[in-house]
Amino acid sequence: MLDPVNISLESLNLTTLAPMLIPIVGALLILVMDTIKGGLDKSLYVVISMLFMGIDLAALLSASDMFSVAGTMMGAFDVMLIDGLAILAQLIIVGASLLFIPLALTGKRFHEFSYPEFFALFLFMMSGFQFMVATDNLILIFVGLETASLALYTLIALHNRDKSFEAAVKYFTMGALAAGFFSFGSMIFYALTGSVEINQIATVLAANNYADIGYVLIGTVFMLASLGFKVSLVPFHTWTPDVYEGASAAMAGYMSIVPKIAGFIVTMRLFEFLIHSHVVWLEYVLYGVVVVTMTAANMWALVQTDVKRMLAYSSISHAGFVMAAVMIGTTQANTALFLYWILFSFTNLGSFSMLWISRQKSLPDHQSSDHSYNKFAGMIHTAPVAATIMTLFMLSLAGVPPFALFWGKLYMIGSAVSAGYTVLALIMALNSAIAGYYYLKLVVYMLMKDPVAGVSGDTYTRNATLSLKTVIGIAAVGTIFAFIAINPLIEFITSFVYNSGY
Amino acid sequence: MVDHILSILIFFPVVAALFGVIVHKDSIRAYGIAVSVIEFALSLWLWFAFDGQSSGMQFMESIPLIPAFGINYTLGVDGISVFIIILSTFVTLIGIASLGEIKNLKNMIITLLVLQMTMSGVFAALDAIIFYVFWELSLVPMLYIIGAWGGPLRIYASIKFFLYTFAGSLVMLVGMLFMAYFYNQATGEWSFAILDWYRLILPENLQLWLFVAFFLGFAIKVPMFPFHTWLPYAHGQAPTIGSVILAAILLKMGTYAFIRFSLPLFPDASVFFMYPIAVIAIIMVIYTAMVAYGQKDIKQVIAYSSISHMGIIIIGTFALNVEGISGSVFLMLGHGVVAGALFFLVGVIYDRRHTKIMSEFGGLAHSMPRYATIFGVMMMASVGMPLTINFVGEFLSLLGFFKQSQILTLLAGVGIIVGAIYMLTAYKKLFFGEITNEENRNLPDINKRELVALIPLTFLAIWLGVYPKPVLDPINTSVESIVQLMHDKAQTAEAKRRIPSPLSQMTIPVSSIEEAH
Amino acid sequence: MEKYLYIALFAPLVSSLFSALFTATPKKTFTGIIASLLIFSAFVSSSILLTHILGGGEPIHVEMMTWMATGDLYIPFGFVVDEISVTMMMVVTLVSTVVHIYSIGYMDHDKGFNRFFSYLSAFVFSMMILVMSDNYAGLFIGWEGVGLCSWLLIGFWFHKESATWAANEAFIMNRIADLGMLVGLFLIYWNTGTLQYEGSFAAFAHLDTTTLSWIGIFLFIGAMGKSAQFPLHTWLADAMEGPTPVSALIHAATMVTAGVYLVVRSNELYSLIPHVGLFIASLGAFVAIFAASMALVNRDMKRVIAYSTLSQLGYMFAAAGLGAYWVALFHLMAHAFFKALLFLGAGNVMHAMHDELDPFKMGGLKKVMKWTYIMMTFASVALAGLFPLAGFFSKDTILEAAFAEHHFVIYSVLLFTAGLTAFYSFRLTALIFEGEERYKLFGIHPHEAYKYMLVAMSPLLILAIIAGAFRTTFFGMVEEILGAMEYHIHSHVTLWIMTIGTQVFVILAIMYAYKKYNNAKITVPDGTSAMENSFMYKLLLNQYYIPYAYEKYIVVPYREMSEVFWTHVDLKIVDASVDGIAGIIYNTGDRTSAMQSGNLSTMLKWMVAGLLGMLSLAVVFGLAVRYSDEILAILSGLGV
Amino acid sequence: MMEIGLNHYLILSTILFAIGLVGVMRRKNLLLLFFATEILLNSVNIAFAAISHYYGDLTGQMFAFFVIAIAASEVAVGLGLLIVWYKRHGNIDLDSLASMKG
Repeated sequence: MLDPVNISLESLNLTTLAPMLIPIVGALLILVMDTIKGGLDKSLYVVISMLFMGIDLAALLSASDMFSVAGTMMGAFDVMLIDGLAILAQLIIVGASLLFIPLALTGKRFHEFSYPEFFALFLFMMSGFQFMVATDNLILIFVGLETASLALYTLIALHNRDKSFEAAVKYFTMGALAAGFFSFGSMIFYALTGSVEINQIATVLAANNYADIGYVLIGTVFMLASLGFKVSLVPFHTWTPDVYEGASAAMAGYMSIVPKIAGFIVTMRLFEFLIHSHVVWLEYVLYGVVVVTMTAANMWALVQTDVKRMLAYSSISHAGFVMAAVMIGTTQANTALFLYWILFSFTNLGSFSMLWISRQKSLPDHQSSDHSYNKFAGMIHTAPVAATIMTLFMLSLAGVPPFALFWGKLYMIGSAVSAGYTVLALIMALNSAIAGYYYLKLVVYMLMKDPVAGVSGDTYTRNATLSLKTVIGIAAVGTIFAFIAINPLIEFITSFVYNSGY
Repeated sequence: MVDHILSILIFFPVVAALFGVIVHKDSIRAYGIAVSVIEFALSLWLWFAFDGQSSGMQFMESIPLIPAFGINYTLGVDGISVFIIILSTFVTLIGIASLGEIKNLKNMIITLLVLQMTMSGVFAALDAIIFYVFWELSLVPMLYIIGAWGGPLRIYASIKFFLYTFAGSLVMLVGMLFMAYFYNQATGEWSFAILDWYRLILPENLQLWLFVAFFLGFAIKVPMFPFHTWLPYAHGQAPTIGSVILAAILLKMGTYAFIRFSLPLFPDASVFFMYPIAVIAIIMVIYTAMVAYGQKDIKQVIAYSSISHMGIIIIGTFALNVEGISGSVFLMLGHGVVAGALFFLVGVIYDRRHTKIMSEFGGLAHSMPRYATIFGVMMMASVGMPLTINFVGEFLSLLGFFKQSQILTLLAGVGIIVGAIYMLTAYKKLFFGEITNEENRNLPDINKRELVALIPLTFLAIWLGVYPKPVLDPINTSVESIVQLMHDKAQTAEAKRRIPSPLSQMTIPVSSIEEAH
Repeated sequence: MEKYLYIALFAPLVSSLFSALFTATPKKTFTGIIASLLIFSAFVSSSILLTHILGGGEPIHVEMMTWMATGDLYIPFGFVVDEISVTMMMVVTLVSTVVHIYSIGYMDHDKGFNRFFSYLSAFVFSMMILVMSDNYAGLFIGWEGVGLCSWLLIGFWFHKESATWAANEAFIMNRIADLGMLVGLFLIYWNTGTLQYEGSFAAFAHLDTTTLSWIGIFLFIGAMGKSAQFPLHTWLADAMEGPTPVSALIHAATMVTAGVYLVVRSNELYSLIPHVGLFIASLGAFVAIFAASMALVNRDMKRVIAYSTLSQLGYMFAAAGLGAYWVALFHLMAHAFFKALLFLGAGNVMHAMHDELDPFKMGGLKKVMKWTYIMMTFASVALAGLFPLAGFFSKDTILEAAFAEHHFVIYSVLLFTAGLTAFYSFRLTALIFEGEERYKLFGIHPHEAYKYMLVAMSPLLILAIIAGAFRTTFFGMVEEILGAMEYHIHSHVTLWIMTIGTQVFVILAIMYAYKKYNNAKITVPDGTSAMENSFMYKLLLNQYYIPYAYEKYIVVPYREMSEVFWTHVDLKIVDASVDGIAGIIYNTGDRTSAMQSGNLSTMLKWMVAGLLGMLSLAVVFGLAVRYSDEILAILSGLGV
Repeated sequence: MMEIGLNHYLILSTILFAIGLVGVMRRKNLLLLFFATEILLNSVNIAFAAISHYYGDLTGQMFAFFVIAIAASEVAVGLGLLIVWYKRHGNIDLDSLASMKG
């Protein structure tokens, strides 16, 4: 007879699991409610989702309290790893989701929101991302990643347009390939070290002094390819513009933030120990990838005719920018990564929401695509407030002070300078200048062109409701008054990042 | 309240602009004038409360903004910045007061008030990042002014203006971050405070690199050859008010920044780069004057003349002695008044004829004698006639640089010749001769609203030319302390020699020889 | 006394501003009268100051207020009335009073009557600043101020293309010289620490000669422009486009002599650098003969007088360059009187002839214009330097000085020029006043000028006649400040021979001129006579082709270069490279965006390609690490 | 008779992975493309199982199980999308998925 396995509940440390479990509970609840009584209004599900996110947030905050007292926690057979990165990333994930969900309460009716499954899937996806960031076990990362991704594919497809299906299929196929890369990469590390836990891998590799550097590199390549796909680094970015275009604007905004932060956390966990162990190859390759991602994506964004595609390319470029932090790998750089991403999420969600509220059912003659630039011509005359807010978001994205993203860029470039990457800092600065052009192009259309005859102001706000306006308002306020929050943010993030050993 | 006068000066216009959104568009002009009068009065109060004898920063305010990264909201003015602030409020006031009937007047006035904030902010900021914030932010209203009210090429011009400056200043931002990093290395603290940076002595090769980084940002703003090509487009396309403020204030940000940052932070690099920059400045002076001569559009003439004058300002700045730097600061004011007025004047005929091509005119002195007179006065001020404001600055700038290089000064001095050539030729084309184009015969002479702008500028141009002392004295006091700082910080013997200490007695050969006798 | 100083200085300013009030209104005679009265009051004040100085009074020095002060530089608005400046003040205020009154008549029918007086008085004010300033910077204010007024007045009839062109030419030419002057100022400041006359003069003594020479040269370049010395002389003849009273006041009596004043004022500098002085003298002598030669054939009455002015300025520089500063100043004064008279007379003629300037189209005017005839003849005699008129005393002294200093070349040139002067002066009077009444062919009915204009001219007439008598007084006054150099030829015989010889030479020239031009056969030249087709005649008439050369080799290339700079360099190189960089970035984006073909298969291939690319890099790197020792060995074998 | 060692499994896995990659790149039919991705994932499973056995550690096999599970759910989602696409367009050709580009 086998001995009964005795594991005390404390050692499982289930509190570490709480933040991930809460959305799952919420999702299940929604599904159950729908089975009991179908045809409930979407607002109910929105509120329920928000409720659970609120609880999730509370759980995270208590976890962060515990972290600041006790430091890094392990749990659930040491699979869960709640350190500063995990908490910060989860905060961003939950925060962005909180801003996203109210966007479902549109003025017009949209297919996807009438399904309760949408909200359930959304909550599953959240939980998947939360798992992904809160572990250093490659298996769990893989599982979290795929849970989230599969839900995401479905969410995109639920938008129920031809383009959304196309986007979902493309994303799905490439995602499957990336999953293959990830598992292959994990396999190599497992083969080399006999472990799938990142800190174990690091220990073993350090112990044998990177004897099999060639294989380490090959494993790294597969990991980089897979994670590069997730955070859309060139040349693994090709899905991004198409998927963003196909998905609803709100979903695109969400996708530009949450999946990527999850991806960045994994890259930080996996690559920074390699870089710190002087795997210079990785540093060079990352350097190259970062520069190419920033620059090339910027150049492609220049030539776009559709604002949404432009924003897609721009978020690729931003991802490249942030990836630089991973490469630099200092505490300041990692802090900058989080700071940047928090500020970016406000601004980018805001600008995608602006597109979202101007979503049209049919395409007028003068537009070549749903969000083509000329749709916004002369917006200042017909919808001055909306135009001003959109201008604000564009300026912030371009890095014009004192708006939110400027501070992120400042700190990011500052961290590059402090770590001795002066050339990289210059490249980042110049790329910001190039990026100025395409953001400005929208500003130019809005402020300086004459409106197309017969276009009235409500073109831009026909989808707006109070909740959408609130989200945009929060984003706008966050963008303008970011400078107040920078200092507490930096201090908060730095302590978390530093105490996690990054 | 006087302790916070700078913050009030900065944020009053923008708060007023926000409230301006509520004001009905028929009354917005009165509102704009009222706000700018108050703003101007506040700036006069600043002058009144300013102690011209003190060389340090005054009305300092400091609020921690991002202490974790050493960024504080620090303000303060000295003799160098205080007058540019006053000039900016003044130009905004007369600019708003003289605004013609344009479309979207309300947007224009709100934009101008926002622009006013950024202008006060740049010159009052004593923290590099705060400086940078206002510096960049000033681009936005200007972009809107050029792009929304400009000529046919307005969009090209405004984007070019924005991106060019933006690119340059981002490089400058990297420089600032490096500076802060170096400060951090040296002291263990993060700080972007300019006054803290002043205390740093940087190794010479580091100075060179940082100088170049800052230089790019400033040079594009000034604009210096060969980074100047955005300016003719911006001026050519901008509406009158845009050109006026651009020429009068925004360009001064670059030259001001040279004095505030480059010189005291990098004295050795300043000496190292003195000759190359002087050569660039000379190219600006002569080459752009010649280009101005080749123009067909009167506004382009004035635009290129601005570049030419900025060359003299740069020369004065890099004289690295009290005479030259004081002169260049004064010339900033002078050029602000004069170029501003000239752009106003061009606007006057543009309003009447909707063309700026000189060959369309001729003989305007017959139909618009008063206009011709004011134009004449301003033209003479522009070519540096003594007893006008520009002469003081040009004279001192060139005088200062003469100490550093006689040949180069001689070349820069050619500016007074070529300047006269394009200006007189343009004046002749516009005003002299018989009226050839019948449309010009019955043009109404300058009207009251336009006089509101031009009379004060004319008065200033002459008053400060005859009696510059009230302005020159405080400038001199502050410049002396900067030069002293540079002298103390200079490391190489060359730099020590090139930057004379203003506090030690000037060595006049007379005294030394008499003692020897 | 200071009060008179201020009256002398500011009365013209008040006058100018007062007249300026009425510029926009139609002609008001009282502006002219009040302006004249105010200038007259300046004249009276100057006279009082003169008597003060003559009476052995201390020079008056006032410092009104600070102008510029920064660093070690301190420039006040300071004014000094000493022997030199009071002389200039007298000349300036006297001639300008006369010209003001004269102009009331001359500008009678002009629309811009009030404007004219405003400009004219402004000129007087600038000139007063120029001569009264106690420092170089103040002098420079006046220097530029007179340039500005000269621009305004030459271009007074701004509807005329030629007038405005001439105005611009004058201004720009002067600017070229002003740059030299400015550099001179800078040199003075950085070498002596001050721009005050007193301080800098005191310091000059301790400076090395090279520095002093440079200062002297640059200051003189300034003087060359204002006094229209070769090669900056072309503007003066063109400046005759202005109204004739302007020519009389600015381009004969006062402004153009500012250069001489500068050299005289800086005598302490120039006396230290005689080699520069010699150059000045030589250039002066050259200009004297050069200008006189052009006057010989010119067919424009005013231009002839202008060349004569130029020639006389050459005399002054010759004197000043040789160290005879007081002689230069004396000739300046005497010349102001008779040259202004000559111009004003020419103005009368022009009025009478309806602005006709060609003396060949006149003739026989003495019958209708008796007083003008008398005045112009006396002025010409004075100009020719016949005893006992003013010109004799001043010009003869210059010749004596040249002789006494043993500069015989200069002396002979100047002597020869004296003959030329006599010739062209009387060529002019003969053509205008004597002979047939050729004007009748052109249907002109000449008339004498207003009485009061003639009365106004009379002081000049008197002074042109008697000014020579002041020679000793003048010498007594200025000897202390300008050096007590009384030039005496050692042998009395030589002196007499020289004097009489000169007189005879001059008289012969006059007689030749009368013989040639006072006869009935004179007709309006039509370009057919042998003389007109001779090389020399053409050369002289075309002013040695210098204006053409300037036009062709300076003005046109400058214009073309400007055009090229703009259209090719600025637009096609500088701007195009900026746009080109932007274009490259944009086009790269445009071309490479094709990689986003939208085809899923391609996208997957890109992913795999990225993977394989990095894999190969990894393999290369891995191999390189594994075989690093071998690679290093090979590399060192290759000598890297 | 050759002894079958770990390396052989790894090589087999790699070969299968390469085949999968080629399939992913070459296939124009969406369904076949999905098969290729399945090959990719399953090639890794072989390696995981082998390595797990080699180390005597169950983690690798656990990973393999998870991969299988994920592959299964992927197929579910993928086929769902594929069916919708087929309903709308009547084909499952990769080249028809190109309405967005640039």
